[in-house]
Amino acid sequence: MKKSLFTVEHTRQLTADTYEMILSGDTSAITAPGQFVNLDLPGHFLRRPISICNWTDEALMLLVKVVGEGTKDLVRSVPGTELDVLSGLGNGFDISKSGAHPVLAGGGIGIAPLYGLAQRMLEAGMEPTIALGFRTARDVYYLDEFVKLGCRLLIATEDGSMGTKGFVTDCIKAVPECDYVFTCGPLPMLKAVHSLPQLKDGQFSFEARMGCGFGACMGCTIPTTDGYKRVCKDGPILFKEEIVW
Amino acid sequence: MKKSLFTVEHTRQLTADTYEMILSGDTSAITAPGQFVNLDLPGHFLRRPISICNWTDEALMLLVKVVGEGTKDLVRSVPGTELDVLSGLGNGFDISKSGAHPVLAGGGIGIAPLYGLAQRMLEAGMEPTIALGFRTARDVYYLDEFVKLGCRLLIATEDGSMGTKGFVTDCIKAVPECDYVFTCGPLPMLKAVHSLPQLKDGQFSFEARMGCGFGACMGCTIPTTDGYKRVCKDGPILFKEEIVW
Amino acid sequence: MVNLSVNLAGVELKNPIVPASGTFGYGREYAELYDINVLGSFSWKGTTRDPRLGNPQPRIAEMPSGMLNAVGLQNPGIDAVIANEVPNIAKIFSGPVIANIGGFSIEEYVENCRKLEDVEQVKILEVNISCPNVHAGGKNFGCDPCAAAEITKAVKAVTSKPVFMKLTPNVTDIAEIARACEDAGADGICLINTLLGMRINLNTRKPIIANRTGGVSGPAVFPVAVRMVWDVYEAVNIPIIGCGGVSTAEDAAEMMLAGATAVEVGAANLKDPYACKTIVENLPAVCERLGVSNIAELTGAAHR
Amino acid sequence: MVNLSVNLAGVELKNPIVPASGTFGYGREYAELYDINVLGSFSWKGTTRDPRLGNPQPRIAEMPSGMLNAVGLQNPGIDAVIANEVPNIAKIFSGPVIANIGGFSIEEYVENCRKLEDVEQVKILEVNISCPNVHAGGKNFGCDPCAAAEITKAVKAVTSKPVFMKLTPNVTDIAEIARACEDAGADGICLINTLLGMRINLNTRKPIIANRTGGVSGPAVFPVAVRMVWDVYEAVNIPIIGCGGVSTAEDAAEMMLAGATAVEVGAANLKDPYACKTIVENLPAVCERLGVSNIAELTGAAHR
Repeated sequence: MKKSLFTVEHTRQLTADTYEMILSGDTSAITAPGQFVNLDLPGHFLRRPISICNWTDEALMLLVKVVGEGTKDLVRSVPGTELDVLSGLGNGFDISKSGAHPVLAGGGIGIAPLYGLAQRMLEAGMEPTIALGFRTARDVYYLDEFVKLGCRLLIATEDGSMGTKGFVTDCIKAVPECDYVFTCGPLPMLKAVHSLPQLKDGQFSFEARMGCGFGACMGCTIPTTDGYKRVCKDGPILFKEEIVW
Repeated sequence: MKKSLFTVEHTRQLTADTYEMILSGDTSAITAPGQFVNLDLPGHFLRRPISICNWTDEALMLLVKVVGEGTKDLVRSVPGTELDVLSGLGNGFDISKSGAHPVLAGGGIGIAPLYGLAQRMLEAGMEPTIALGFRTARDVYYLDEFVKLGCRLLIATEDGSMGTKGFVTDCIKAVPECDYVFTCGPLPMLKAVHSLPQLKDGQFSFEARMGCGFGACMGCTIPTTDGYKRVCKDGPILFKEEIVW
Repeated sequence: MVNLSVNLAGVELKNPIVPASGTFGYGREYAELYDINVLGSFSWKGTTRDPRLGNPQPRIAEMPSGMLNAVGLQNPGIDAVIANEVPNIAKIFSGPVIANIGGFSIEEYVENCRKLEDVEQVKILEVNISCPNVHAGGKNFGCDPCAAAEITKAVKAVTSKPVFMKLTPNVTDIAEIARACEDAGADGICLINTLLGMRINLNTRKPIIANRTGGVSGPAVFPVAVRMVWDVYEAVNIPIIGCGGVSTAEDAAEMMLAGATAVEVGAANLKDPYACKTIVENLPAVCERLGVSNIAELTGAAHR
Repeated sequence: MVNLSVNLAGVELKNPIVPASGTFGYGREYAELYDINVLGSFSWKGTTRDPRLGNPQPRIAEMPSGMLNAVGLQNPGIDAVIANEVPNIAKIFSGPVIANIGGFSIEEYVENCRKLEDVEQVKILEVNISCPNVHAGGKNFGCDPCAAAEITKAVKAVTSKPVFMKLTPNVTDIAEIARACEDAGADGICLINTLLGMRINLNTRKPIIANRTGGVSGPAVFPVAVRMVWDVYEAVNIPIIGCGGVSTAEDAAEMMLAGATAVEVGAANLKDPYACKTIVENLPAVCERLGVSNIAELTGAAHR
């Protein structure tokens, strides 16, 4: 983990409530996709944990969903704004654990970390299939970016306005050979993915209300088959067999 | 009183801790020199009351002394910053009450309201004498501006590094014909001026820690010969005979 | 169309927003800024039998997300208020007025309430048994269930108006005090008064406020107020006026979910004189977001 | 050259800055970030006899200038702490350690303290008799002078280490509780623990925190903490560890002026993991500004 200043370089609105933000700064503490950053926002006491979508040596890319005053202020911060950031938090995904053909399943804002994950898998010669779930076509974002990655892409919308009608799990069912998943999204989605009989194993990214984000306050601990774990420090990624619903 | 947004146009450092700020906005609520504005500063719960140095229909000029975090943030606010301002607070000076030759006596940041006051007196055909007191020559500011007004100017510094060695009261003593004073400055100075035997009457500007600035909370009331008065609403200007030390 | 009206012990308020005592004077300063008839009611400045000059300066200090005050119940006294303020209130506000009453003895509380019996506009008596910022330094009637009950009984005996007891939060068990007031006949409870606090000037090495301690108010106390309103709602069956750190319509809704029937807004008025007006204007949108057509449905909803 | 050292009941601290229990774990996470030997001491996470899983999620809520938490004393239990954490602490911190002890019965407090008797690094026992965020919901030993005294006596009987009683602020008269602890033999007082608060989620209409109530901490509680430290300093002659909302070296100095000998820093560590290090680095400049060459001179100076 590193505490340093990042500068807002660019903000782009993707949907009614979703934004892409690029911040420049020292990303050396980031070691794996699926990690998150914790942003100190003026006027808000607690930092805001945001999953890392992608990063380079000098820049950080975030996908931010506006859920409250904090995230609203964040996406409104003008280019040049300096933010105090704790970077490289959490364990992140471990791409060495899956075969060459995992499915990356994301729902809503949960697709953010899958983008950087997919890119690194491709660099590692893997061939991930990407399954993304949204409520409706209006909520769909980052499709072009995922398409550009060039891997197989499956889309599900709850109302069928784009791709498969239903949930991201319905896409995965359509890929019977898939037995390993990397997934991030709302809890009901994680549960549904977890219960897919075809899965041998997988890595699941969890969310929690956090006090500190670096393992000190025990604010975000949850029970696992391996005892209580801190979502912020021992997670946010848990392996299939650890998870207790 | 009016609540409206003002925009910081320009900030100029005058001494180690004193700044000139020009804000653009609706000044229609300002009716007299000696009134003040109450500024809402992000990150500070209470507004910051600042005496009005001068104003036009579209702009407000303030002289700000940095005394704490609030005023520090204020002088640091970059041009373009919008501030929520309560304008036209307090009674202000009444120039109809004095003869044509009053002395305007200011100490430290207390000279701020005297500038706008002097200008209006000159417009009204009066011939004020201005007496300014500082600790040392290094603390002196706004001399050129007062000189440009073209009225008689007396300076006192406690260490004698400029003008009369001593206090602003020593300047006034040097003007035996003066029997009416408009004054603003630290309490000891106001007391000293108040006790000058040559004074028939005068108007004294007071400071206080304020809750609201518009007379609602009774946070700043002080005893006077005319009962308790609110510095923010019944003041900040009190007449000589009202004052209880 | 959302119905914002609420009922406080038989008194109908057009909406639940009430400026809190001590932040609204007797309405004069705010009536110069906007038509205060948009308010559900207002609670006038704590009034005692005799005129009080209040505490020496300074009376105000700042803190993160809040302020401290030790005004010391400065007021012209009940007779002057009835003679000079009540006629003016008649000109600026046509709704029900809440009369906040202070006192330093049971006799004084009784006398003040009796004098208000024939004042038409006063529809509710808010009996302040807390005042952590007066010289008692927080030790007061409001800290003892028996004393709180005694005042309640005594006041109820001399008035036909609904009596709301305003409680101090500086106690171990505020629900116990509220129960004692209810058992003694109180028509409602108002909470919280300010938390007792202190700031010290590093340069002078002395407390900033001349009275040494002051009452803490503002957003900083909001979660403490919500918790105490929740506790009192669980303990009593009479209506609650929730007070403490409310700055927005969302805060007001949260206070109502905790158990408040009406909501007092205090320190927010001092930072923004239009705060109450803005909250009233924003309430319908908040109700629609929460899916209620009748704001009264929010009261205590978090308990169900 | 400013002397920052202070003395807590015979235990020398190189400076008065101590991370507060529950915000610093057992030091591991912070030792990864900086050499925690810059600290005067640290108070480890509240430890009970048996391992505790703590409260269900969510445990955290936000508020203006502060936060609420209801972790529920999650900890591995005293035996595991002695077996696994103490040896690690030996590697990362060479100064005196403050052991924060929780308990749900006098016997448990006694047993925990007895087990620590032979732990070299533990120089002070901080007996937490408050914990407003555990299921007791604020009602606890710390609210009753007799119970507080009883625990103090029982613990003192089984330990040779200085015993500091950590008090809850959710009481009518904290000075009375402090006096009871002093009379029962306490070597010092630590205050304040968190204020009991609640936030409600407007959309779900339920308390945000699963435990319903949580402990309020952060800058929002600072003036309440300063006032209570002031009151306790007036009431007792044993040293005080001041705690509550301290975020800067200036805050620490203010807490000392109110009567604190040492200062615990809590929520600030969670917002900025380097908060304590920064405060220690800034203390000499603050002392010079206040004209003291010996920081201990600040303790209680506002009373003189």
